[in-house]
Amino acid sequence: MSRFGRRELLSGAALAGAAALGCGPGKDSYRIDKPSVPGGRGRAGEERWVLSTCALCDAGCGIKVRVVEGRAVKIEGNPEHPVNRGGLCSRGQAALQALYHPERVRSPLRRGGERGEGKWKPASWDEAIGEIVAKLGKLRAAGHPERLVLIDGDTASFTYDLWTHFLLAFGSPNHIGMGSARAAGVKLATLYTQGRYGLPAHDWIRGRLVLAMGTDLLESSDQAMQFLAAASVDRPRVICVSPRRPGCRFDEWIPIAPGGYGALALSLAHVLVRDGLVDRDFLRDLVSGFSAWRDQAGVEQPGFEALIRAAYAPEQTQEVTGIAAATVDRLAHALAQQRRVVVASDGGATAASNGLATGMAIAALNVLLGNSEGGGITGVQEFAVPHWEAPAVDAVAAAGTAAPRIDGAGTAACPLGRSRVQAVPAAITNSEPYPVEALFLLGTDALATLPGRKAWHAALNQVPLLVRVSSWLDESAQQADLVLPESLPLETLDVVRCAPPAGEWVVGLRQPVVAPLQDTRQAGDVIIAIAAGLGGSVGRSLPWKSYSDALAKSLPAGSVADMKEKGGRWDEPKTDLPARLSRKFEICSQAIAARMAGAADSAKASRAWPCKGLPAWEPPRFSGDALRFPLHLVPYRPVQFVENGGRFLSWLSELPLVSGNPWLLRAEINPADAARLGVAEGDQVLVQSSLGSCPAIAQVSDGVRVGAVAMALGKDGVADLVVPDEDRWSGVLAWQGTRVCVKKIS
Amino acid sequence: MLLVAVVALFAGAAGARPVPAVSPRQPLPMSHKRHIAKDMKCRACHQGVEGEALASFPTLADCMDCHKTPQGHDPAEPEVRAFATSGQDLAWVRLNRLAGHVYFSHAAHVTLASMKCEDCHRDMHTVDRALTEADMHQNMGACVACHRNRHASLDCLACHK
Amino acid sequence: MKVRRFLVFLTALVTVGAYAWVRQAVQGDAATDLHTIGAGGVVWGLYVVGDGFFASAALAMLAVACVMRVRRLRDMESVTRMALPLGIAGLLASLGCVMADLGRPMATMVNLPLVGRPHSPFFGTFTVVVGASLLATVVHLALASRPGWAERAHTAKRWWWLWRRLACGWKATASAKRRRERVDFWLSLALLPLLLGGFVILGIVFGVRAGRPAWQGAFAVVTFVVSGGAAGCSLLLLAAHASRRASVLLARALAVFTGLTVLLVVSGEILALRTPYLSVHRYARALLDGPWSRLFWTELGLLFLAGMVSLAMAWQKKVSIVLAAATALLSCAAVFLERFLVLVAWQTHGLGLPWPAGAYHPTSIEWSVLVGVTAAAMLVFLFLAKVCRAETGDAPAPASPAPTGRLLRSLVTAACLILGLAAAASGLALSAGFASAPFLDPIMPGSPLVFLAGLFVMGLAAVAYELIPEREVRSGAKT
Amino acid sequence: MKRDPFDDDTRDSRRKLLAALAASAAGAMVGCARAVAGPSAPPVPAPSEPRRKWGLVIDLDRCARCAGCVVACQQENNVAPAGAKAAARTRPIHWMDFLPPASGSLAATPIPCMHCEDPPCVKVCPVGATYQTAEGITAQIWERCIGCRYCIVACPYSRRYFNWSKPIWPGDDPSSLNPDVAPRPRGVVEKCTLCHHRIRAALERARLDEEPLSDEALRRLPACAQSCPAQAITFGDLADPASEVARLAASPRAMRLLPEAGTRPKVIYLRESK
Repeated sequence: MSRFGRRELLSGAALAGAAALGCGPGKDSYRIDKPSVPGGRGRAGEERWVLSTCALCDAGCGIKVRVVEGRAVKIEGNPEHPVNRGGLCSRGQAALQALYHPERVRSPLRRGGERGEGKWKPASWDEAIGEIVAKLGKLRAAGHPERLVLIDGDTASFTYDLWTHFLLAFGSPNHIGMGSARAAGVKLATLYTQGRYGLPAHDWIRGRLVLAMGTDLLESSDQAMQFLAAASVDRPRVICVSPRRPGCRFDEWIPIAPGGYGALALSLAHVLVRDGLVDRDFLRDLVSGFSAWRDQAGVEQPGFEALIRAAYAPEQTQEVTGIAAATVDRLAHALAQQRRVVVASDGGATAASNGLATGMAIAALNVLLGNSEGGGITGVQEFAVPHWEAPAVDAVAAAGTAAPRIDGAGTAACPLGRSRVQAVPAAITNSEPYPVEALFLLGTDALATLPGRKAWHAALNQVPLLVRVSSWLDESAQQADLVLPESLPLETLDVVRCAPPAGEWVVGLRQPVVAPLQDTRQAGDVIIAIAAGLGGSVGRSLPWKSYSDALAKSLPAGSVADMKEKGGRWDEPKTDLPARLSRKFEICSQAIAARMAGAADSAKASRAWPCKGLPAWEPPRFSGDALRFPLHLVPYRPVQFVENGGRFLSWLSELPLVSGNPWLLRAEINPADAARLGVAEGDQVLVQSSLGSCPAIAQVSDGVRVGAVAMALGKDGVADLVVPDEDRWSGVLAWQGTRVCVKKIS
Repeated sequence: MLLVAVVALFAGAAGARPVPAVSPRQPLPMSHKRHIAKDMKCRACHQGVEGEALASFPTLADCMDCHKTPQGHDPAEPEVRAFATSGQDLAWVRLNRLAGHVYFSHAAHVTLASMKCEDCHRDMHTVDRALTEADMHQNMGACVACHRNRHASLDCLACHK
Repeated sequence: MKVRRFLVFLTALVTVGAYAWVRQAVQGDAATDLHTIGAGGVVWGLYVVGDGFFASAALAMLAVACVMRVRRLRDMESVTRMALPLGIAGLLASLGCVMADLGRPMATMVNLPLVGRPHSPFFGTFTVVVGASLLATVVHLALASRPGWAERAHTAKRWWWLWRRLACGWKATASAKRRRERVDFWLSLALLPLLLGGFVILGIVFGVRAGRPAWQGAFAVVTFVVSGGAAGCSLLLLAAHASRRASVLLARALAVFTGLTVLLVVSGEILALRTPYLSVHRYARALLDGPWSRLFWTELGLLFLAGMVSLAMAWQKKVSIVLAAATALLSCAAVFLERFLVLVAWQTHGLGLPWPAGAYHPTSIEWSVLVGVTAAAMLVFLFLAKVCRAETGDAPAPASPAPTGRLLRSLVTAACLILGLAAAASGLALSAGFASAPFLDPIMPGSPLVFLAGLFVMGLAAVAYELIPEREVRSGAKT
Repeated sequence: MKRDPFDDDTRDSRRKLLAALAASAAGAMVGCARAVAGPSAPPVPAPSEPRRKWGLVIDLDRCARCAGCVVACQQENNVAPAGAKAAARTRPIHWMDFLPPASGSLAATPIPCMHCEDPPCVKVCPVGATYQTAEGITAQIWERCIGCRYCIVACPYSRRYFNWSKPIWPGDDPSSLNPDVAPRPRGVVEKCTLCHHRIRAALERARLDEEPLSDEALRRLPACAQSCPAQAITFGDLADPASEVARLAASPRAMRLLPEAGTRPKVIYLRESK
C-alpha cells in the first residue's frame, strides 16, 4: 500500500493550488479532440487497416493505412507487396500530413483578380467544368483542338492513360510528360536498345554488387525501395559514382566530373573487352551490334567493340571523367569478377547534354557484364495498360492529333525524344508552331520545380486558360485561372503501374482510405465530366459514369474487387530467374537509325546521329562562361524530395539528415574550393549562374568533388540557377549542365 | 496521524471530484432495464467489451437487427425505427472519458481479468434509460488499489500512454 | 535620497525582470535561447548559471559567517551580521533562477514536495541547499536580530508594536545574552555541515555529470567550491569594510581563494587538454582557442586582477571601499563566467557523441529575468539589513553566572531536536524509497515534505531554547 | 446542480467517499508501517510471463539512411513538427534521430533512446518522472515531469527532448494523431518509449488469442522497425537467447555507443562490415 493515492494527492494538491491561485483546473492537455469526419466516424474505437498504393513517387509501394474512427492515423508498408515488402520511406509516410494539411485547396477556385494576385473566388465543380468545357468546345469548333496542352507529371496511374485517351478523342497531340526533366535519358536508352520505354528492371535481389551511376539509390525513387527491400535479405556491395558523396550507405564513392558517366561506362567496357572479361558467346547470341556487322545494303558497319577500343581507353577518358585510369581498371575487374552486377542509373547520370548516349553506354555496360544471366537486367518492366475501346476520332480530332507537338518532340528539334517539357515556355511565348489556348498543369509545380522560372512565368501568363489541377495553391496555381483541387490518393480509387524488380509484374490499387475531406474530385472524374460536357465523339469516347466505372472496365471483370484484398495484383515472384531478355539487345540501335532516317532531310544533314546508332558519347556541354562561373552546379534530389507539394510536408522538411536548421538551403562545397573562395562553414553565400542567383548557407565538406557545388532540389531557388539546356537528340534536360560561381555575402 | 488525515482528505476530495455538470441528451430513450430483462448481455450492444479497448456503443444497424419488428410495448420503441428512416447517424454521447494520458482496455479487464461490468460501472438493472451522466468515478487510487489486490501490473506504463 | 533613488532603480529592474518572466511564461521556453542539446544548443543556460552562482556565493558567505561565529570572533560581528541577510538574499536569488528555468513551475510546487527523490542532485539543490539552508538562516537571523528589535520597540515612533512582537520577550539581561550567544554558536555549528553538504551537491550538479565520462568533473567540484568561496568573500568584503580587521582577514582569504581558483581552472584546462577523451578534449579546445576562448581568458584575467588587488589590500592591511567594490565586482564576474563556461561550453562542445558543436546567445528575456532576480535579491538584502539592524550598544555580555537552567526549556528543546531529527531522517528515508523499484517513488507521498518539516522542527529547537523564558521573569514575559 | 431523477447513487458516492477515506487512511498507515519494516516488495510480474528485456538491434550495414524510421516514429508517437519558425531555432523533436557521421565513419547513424540498463537520466530525475520498467524500457511519465531538464543533461546520448513550446499540429488539426499515445504539453521532457503502447497491445492481443507472442511477431513491432525498408532494425527480447535480437547481439559486429559511459545500452548496433 506504499503508493496509495498518489494520483489523488497530486490532483488534489493541484486543485488546491490552482484554487489558491484563483484559477480553475486546466484543460486536459493530453486529450486529443478530433474534429468531426465527413460520413461519420463509425463505431467508437473502430479500427481497420486499408491496403492501398503509395503515390509520393512512381515506385508504387504497397501501403496499409490504419484508420481509427474514420481518420487515417498511420501509414505502413504492405508486407505482402513485392515492391517494398513492408518497408516504407519517409516520403510515403508523410502522405498522411498531406491528407490533413490545412493548406489544401478546399473547393474549385476561380481567379478573382489579376494573375498572381492571390485573389480567389470559390466555385462549384459544375461552374468550373462548365468554364473549361466552354473554352474547349470553342477550340474544337474553331478546328484547333491541338491548342490544348496538357503537362502531366504522374505517368504511373491509369489517370494518365485516361488523359491520353481523352486527348486522342479531343484531338490534341500535346500530352507532355515530365520525362525529360526526370529519368527519360535512361528510359529512352532502354527504348532504343531493348524496344520498350521504361526503366530497366534489375534483379536487385541477386545482384551482389551495385554500381550506382549518378544516383545514391535513395534519390532514385523508382528503384530505392527495390534496392532496400533486396538489401534487407543480403545487402550487396554498393559503389557510388557521382560528384557528391551519396547520403545513403555505400561502400565506395568514386567522385566523377559532372557529365562524365558515359565516358566512364565506355571506359569500363573498354577494359572489359581489352582484358577479355566479356562472355563472347552471350554477346553473339543475344546482342546485336557488338562486333562489326553488315546492314541491309550490305555495307559493313563498325561495331561497339571497334568504337570503345578506338576512343575509350581509361587513359583517354580520365581527363573528362576525372577518374584515374588505374581506378577504372580496378573497377572493371571488380565488376567482371563479381558477375552479378547491377549498374543502376537514373535521371542523375543522364541529365546532361549527352544524356541519351550516356544512358545507352550504361545500358551497354550492363549487357557486357552479362547481366541477363542473372543478377542484373532481366529486361524491361512489363506494364499494364487499361483495356478501353479505342476512342472515336472525328475529323477535327484527327487533324488536331496530326499537328506537330508544341514541345517539338519527334521533330527535327528533338528527333529522338518523347517529350520535352522545358521547350514549352518558348513555344507558348513565340506561339510556335501555333498559339496555346488552354494549358492544363497536373502533377508538377512547373514554376517552382523546373528551371527557367522567368520564361515559365511569362509563358503561363500568356495562356488564355490556365488550369492547375492540384491540392495546393502552389506557385503555378497562383498564376492559374482555375484551380481544381484533386482528391488525394488516400481518398480515391485508382489503378497504378508499380515499378517492381525484375521478373515481376505489379499493378497497384489505390482505394479510398478515408472519405474525401474537402470538396475535391479525382482527376479521372474531372476528365470524364469534361468529356461529357463536350459531348459528341469526345463524349462517346469516354462513356463511363465515373472514373471508378472506367477502372472497372479497364481490367478483367472483378479485378478491382480482388485487388482490394491484396492492395494490387502481381504474379508470384519468379524464383527461376534469369528470365531471358525479351528480345535481342541492340547495342547499335537500329531504332535510332530508323528514326533518324525518318526525320526531315534538313535535320539529317545537320544533325546526324554519330556512329550509326552506337552510343556516340560526346563531352558534356556546360552553360555559362568558365571564367566567370568556375564551378559546376550539381543539383540533386534528396531523400525527402517530392515533386508535387513536397514543401508542404514539414515532416520531410525537418528530416534530421543535415545538421543544424533543416529548413535552410545549403550549398555543399569542397574545402579546397572554399579556401580559394574564402568561404567558411556556415557562411551566407550567393550562388550565381548566368540565369539567376540564390542565397544559401555554405557547407564545407569533402563530400563534394573539387570544382562542384551540390545543392538539394526541392528548396526555393535551386531550380532557378539551372540553365535549361538539353540533349539535342533526346531533349533530356541538362540538370547537370550549369556553371555557377559562389560568393560570400558580407 | 495528522499527515494520514491530510492524505485521506486529499484522497477523498479528489475521489469525489465532480463530473461535468452538463447532462447531455442521448439520441434515444433506450431503457437498459428492459433490455436486461430480456436477458440480453452487455456485450450484445457494447460489442467491443470483450475483445477491444473500447466497449463502444451500438450503431443504428445493430439496433435494427432486432427492432425491425416491434419487440415489446414500450411507447418509446417506435423512436428507433423513426430514427432509422430519418437516415441520421445514431450518435451516442460518450460520458465516461478517461484522462488523455490513460490507457484502459476493456478486453484486458473483462476477458483477461474476468471482471464484471458492475465492478466499475453502475448496475444497469434498474436504469430505465440511457445514461445521461458519467457513472464512472474511478480514479488512479482505485485503479492502483485493485491492481495491487489482484497482483496486476503496477508499472506506470501498464496504464499510462 | 540617494538610497531612495537606488531603491526605485532596483524596483524598476525587478519590474523589467517580472515582465520578461511573464513573457516567457506565456511564450514558453522558446523565448529563451535554450535549444535541444545535440541539435546545436544548450538546455541549461543563464538561469542555471545564475542558480549556481548565487547559491554558491550565498553558501560561502554563510559558511564564512558560521566559522567566525563558531570561533567566537567578536570583532567580526559586523561581518557575520551582514552575512546572514546576504546569504538569504543569495539563496532566494538562486531559488528565483531555478523557478525561471523550470518548464513547469506549477507542477514543480506540487510534484517536488510530494514525490521528490533524494537520489537526484536536483532534490539536494532544491531542498537541502535552498530550502534547509534558507530555513535555518532565517531562524538564525531572526534570533540574532531580537536584541535590535527590542531596542527599536523602545525607540521607534511608528511600528513599535511590530518590533515588540518580533522581539517577543527579549530582556537584555546577562543570562539572556549568554543564551543568545550559545544559540548563535550551536546554530552556526549546525549550519556548517548543511552548508558544506549543499556546496558539494551543487558542485556535483555542475561538475560530475552522471553517465558522462566527464574528466573535467573531478576538478569542477573543487573549483566550484573554491570559486564559490571567492565570490562569497568578495561580497562579504564589500559588506565588511567598516571593520578593518575583518576586511583584512577577508582580503587575505579572497586572495587565497582567487589564487586557488586560477590554479584549479588552469590545471583543469591543462588536464582536459591531455585527456584521451575526445569530448573533453574538444571542450578544452573550445575554451583555449575555440568559440569560448574570449570568455575563458577574460575569466582568468578577472580572477588574476581580483587576486592581485586583494593581495595588495591584504599586504597594505588597508581596505578602501572603492577597491573592495572593485574586487567584489571582478571576482563575482569571474566566478559567474567560470560557472557559465563549465556549464555551457561543456554542452556545446563536450558531448560524447559527434553531434555538431552548439552555440548559445542568451536572449534579452533571459538577461532581463536574471537581472530582475538579482535586483529582487538586492532589495531583499536591503530590506533585511534595515530590519535586522544590530542594537546600538553592542557590548559584549558581561561574564555573569551561567544562565539558570530550566527543565521545560531543556525538554522542549530536546524534544524539538529529537522529533525534528526523526522526522527529517524518516522523511529522507521514506522519500529515498530504498529502491522500491520499478517506479522510484517515495514510499509515502509527501515524505520530502516530512524531511523539510523535520529540518524546520530542528530549527525550532533553537527558537524554543531562546524563547522559553527564565523562571524568575516568567510573569514579565509574554511568550 | 440538477440531479438525474434516475440517478440514485448519491448515497453510493458518499459511501465511496467514506470508503476512499478509510482506504487511504489505512493505506497511509500501512505505508508507514512498511517503511519502518523495510523496503517494499517490487511488483511481481504475472507469474506465467518470464521477465523480458526489450532491446533493439540496428544493423548499420543494412541501414541505407533513408530516414523512413524518423517519420514513422513521429507519426506513431504524435511528435509535432517544429515548423519553419521553431526549427530555425533548432528545436525539432526526433525521438529517432540521425547522428552525423563521425570523422572516419561513412554515414550517419540512426539513434533512438538507448534504453540503458543503467540509465543516468533515471538517477537524476528529481520527481521520478522517468524510470526503468521491469522489462527494461526507460519510460517517461509526462504528467510527472516538471521540466528541469536534468535528465537531458545527464543523458550521454542526448536522446531526450524538451517541449520548448506548445506542440502545434499543422492547421491545429489533430485528426492524424495516434489515439494510443498522449501528446505532450509544453514544458515536459519527452523521449522514445520503444513504442511501449504497441508492445502492450501486442501482448494483450496475444493473451486474448491465447497464443504466445512469437519472436517473429515481435521483430518489427516498434514503428521504426516496422517502417525500415531494409529491415535494419530488429526488436525483441534480449533475455530470450532464442530471439533474433539476442542472436544478433552476439554477433562479432555488435557494438554499443559510448561503452565507456557505463550505461550498458539495450540498443545494439551492428558495425558496417564491408
